Amino acid sequence: MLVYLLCFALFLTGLYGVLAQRNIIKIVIGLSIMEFSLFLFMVLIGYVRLGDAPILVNGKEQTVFVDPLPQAMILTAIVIGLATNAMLLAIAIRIFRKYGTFDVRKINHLKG
Amino acid sequence: MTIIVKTVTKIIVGVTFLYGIYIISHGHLTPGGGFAGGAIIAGAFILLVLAFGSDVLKLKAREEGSSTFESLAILGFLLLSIIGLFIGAKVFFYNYLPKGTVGELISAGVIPLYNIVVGIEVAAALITIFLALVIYKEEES
Amino acid sequence: METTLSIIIGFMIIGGLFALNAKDLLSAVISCGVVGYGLVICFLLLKAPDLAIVQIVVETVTLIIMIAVVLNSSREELKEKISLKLEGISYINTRYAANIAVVVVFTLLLLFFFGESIDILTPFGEHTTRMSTAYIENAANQTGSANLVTGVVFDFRGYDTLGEVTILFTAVIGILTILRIKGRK
Amino acid sequence: MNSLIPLFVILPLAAAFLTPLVSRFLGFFPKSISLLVYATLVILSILYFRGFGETTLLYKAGGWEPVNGVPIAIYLVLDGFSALMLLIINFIAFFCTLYSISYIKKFTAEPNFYVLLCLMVAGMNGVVLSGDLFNLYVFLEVASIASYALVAFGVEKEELEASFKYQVLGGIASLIILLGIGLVYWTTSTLNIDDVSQIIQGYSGNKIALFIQIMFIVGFGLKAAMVPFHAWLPDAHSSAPSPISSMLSGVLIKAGGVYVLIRLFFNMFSITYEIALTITTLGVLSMLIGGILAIGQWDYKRLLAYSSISQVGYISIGMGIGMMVLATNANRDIAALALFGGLFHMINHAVGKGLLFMTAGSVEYATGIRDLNKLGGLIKKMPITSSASFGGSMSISGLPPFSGFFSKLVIIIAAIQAHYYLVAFLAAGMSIVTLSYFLRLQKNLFTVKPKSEIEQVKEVPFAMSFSMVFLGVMCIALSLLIIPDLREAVITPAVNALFENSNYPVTILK
Repeated sequence: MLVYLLCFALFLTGLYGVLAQRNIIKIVIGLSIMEFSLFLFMVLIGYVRLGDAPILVNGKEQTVFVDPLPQAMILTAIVIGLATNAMLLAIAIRIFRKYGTFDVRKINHLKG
Repeated sequence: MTIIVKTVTKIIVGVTFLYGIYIISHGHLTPGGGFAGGAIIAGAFILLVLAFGSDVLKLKAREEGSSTFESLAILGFLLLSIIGLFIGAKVFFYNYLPKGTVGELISAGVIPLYNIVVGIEVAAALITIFLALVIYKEEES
Repeated sequence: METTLSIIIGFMIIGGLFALNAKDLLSAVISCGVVGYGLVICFLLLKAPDLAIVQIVVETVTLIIMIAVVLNSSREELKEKISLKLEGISYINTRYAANIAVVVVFTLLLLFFFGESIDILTPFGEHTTRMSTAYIENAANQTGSANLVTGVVFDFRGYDTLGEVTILFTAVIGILTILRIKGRK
Repeated sequence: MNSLIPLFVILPLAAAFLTPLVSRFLGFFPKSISLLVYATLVILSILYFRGFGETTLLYKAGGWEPVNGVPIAIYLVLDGFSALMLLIINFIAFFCTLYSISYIKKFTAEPNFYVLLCLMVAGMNGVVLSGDLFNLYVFLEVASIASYALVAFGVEKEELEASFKYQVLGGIASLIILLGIGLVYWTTSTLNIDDVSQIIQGYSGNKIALFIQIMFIVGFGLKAAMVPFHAWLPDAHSSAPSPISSMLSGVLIKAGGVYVLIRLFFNMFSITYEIALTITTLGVLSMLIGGILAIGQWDYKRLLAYSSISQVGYISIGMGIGMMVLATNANRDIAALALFGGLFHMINHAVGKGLLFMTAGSVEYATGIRDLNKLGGLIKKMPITSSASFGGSMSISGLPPFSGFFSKLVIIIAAIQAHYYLVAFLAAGMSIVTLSYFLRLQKNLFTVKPKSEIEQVKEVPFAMSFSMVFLGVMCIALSLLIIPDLREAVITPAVNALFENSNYPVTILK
């Protein structure tokens, strides 16, 4: 169970980054770290001790496989994460051109 | 970039491209598939841009070309899944081609086709994203 | 196995903390990349080669894009402290404190429920399958794909994959929209 | 009908994928195809009500039958509740597109606008139809990412900042939802909503079910902008182009937040009193704080955005009271009444708030001003806009001939019947507060003497005024839904689909 605890610790590290940092790039980094921890979490769930990678090889006896479903889900989630990161970076570079800074405190024109 | 980088890039890019195509076409047999292969092809292209500098290549035209490719590929994906509505069990995402023998290159029905389409889509998408960020810098400053 | 994994995740946490506290944005981005590559090793240890390949390539591309963004803009880092000094008087930074409090509350919540329900959750490595039993037993015969993950991604859950490529398409259109020079005529 | 279910996702997606290719040659293609798609989908969802009022339709994507009673692939589920949501989504989307034809001419890159709107609608339709947790997450992300890009469509300082804020909070919400889905998979090893519900009922005493529920409340509460999680909404909804604000406020926060909460808590988890109380408390808080903050706003669209928070509170109160009554095993009729009120208010708010954001867009289109202090006297210059705005405001604040009155009345009656007098009192009180800030809005917009800057103002083009007039008429016409016959046909199937004796589980495992 220690692995799961460490995985949650990674998640919280990312959450701390997103909430406490004031730099746009660091907020993006925090979100990526949260994503990483969740990918790891899902794959950890699907692991079966002494299991094989879920790929059939000719001439090999049927063995225990790890669960392929979380892997398929994470394959999807990695690409979603890439898309969100790219969108955030596009906004970030646009904000930098407009304001000349990455500091969230200095670009606070809206209140609410 | 220096001449060494350019020469090495010329050699490596071809190999990387081939590797990407290999990963895509063997997606249903070995680890990898459309996503990994497409990203590798995009990586090869990004290497090219980084080594030869962005001003040599006609980036604006390339960006439009890659986004067209992307639309075509994703339409192909949708079309492949819609064909299932008319053949066989007549459901969305039905695997309507013959399955073949497990472990051969031409097997698994539509899955290799999906892999190819997704590979093109991912490669085109990543190239477009990269180029859009590069071109943006050029025009602003 | 568990020890190796724990050590790698420990390094990932250290890398993440360093990334969040680095003075220089470039080193922050690179240490974030280190966390991503650590994830690749974890995937390999957990018998997920498909994910390892995708993650290593995607991580590289993201890293290149992030470094490009940072190099094109600024590498300056701005610190926030718990107490501010304005005109000689020191304030407590309420927003920072509130955000830290949220993180602490979330931590306690997570730990509490983890401790309460530890007997129901299956321990590491003893996962029992329910939905994926069918995938493991006869996916290869039904989909014809030797790689079970590909079989699941493109056949059993092909509809998810449609959503996924749609997200990539959306992101590309969105980025092309956001990076227009002029928004209004 | 059964084989037509995937069309709800295929058609908007196909329109979105075709547009970038075709729009280079045919300039009119994007608008016409989007209008065509939404009209078709509205007709399809009406067909469901005419033919299959009470049945649950199931579509097995890929044609995979359950193995040993365990569903192994993604199933799409269409029952009364999903059909109601589909009708609202595509109806509002149709009028937003019609409205945008004139409105969006001020912006560059018009085709991208229609593409993103189509993708957003496809994502919401996917969320509503999905019977699988991870699939739901994927389509929620499609809708969210499209909306992030649409909020930043104007690429000015404020829009970019609002979009960034929205993306960060939306990203946290998505990740927390993913954590919840991971926990569900850890506990049950399955993802199908119905299969999960059968297993998780056995764990209902255990803390893990409670924890998953908390994760989902936080995640979807962020998407629905309930009060402790509302920080992004006023910025995002007021910075977006006006038709998009209509979509975001009218539909997205409901399809992506409230719908999923209702669906999961009624059809997946076993209802507990604590969770029901939490949801009602969040609803009351949203209603109070959103309404009070709206009083202080002098920006037309920000006022409407805060009002959205308040009205989402009403919907969650209806849902929460229904859950509380079911959890305490009291009269089921009261629970049905409360849910009916909540869903009815959801429809009214979608139409009314969609209309109000459109009028805000019209005022901005004609005058270029959003500050209420600088406006005035528009009733002579823009008669259609001002009457539409009046209708929308009165419907939201709940004046008798308009539909909002009946839905709020039903919620309050249900609260009284269930003996939650405080909730009923607060709901009635907030209705007056709502009326006060909308009356101030009307006064500032239309009756005060016109300022010099806006003397040359003309009424907006036909496409914009037509959508406003149609939605304004709907604001009154929707009150017909209180008549028992119509209610039986439209809302009762949705309410029945949510109760545990519904056929939601039964059909899947056959």
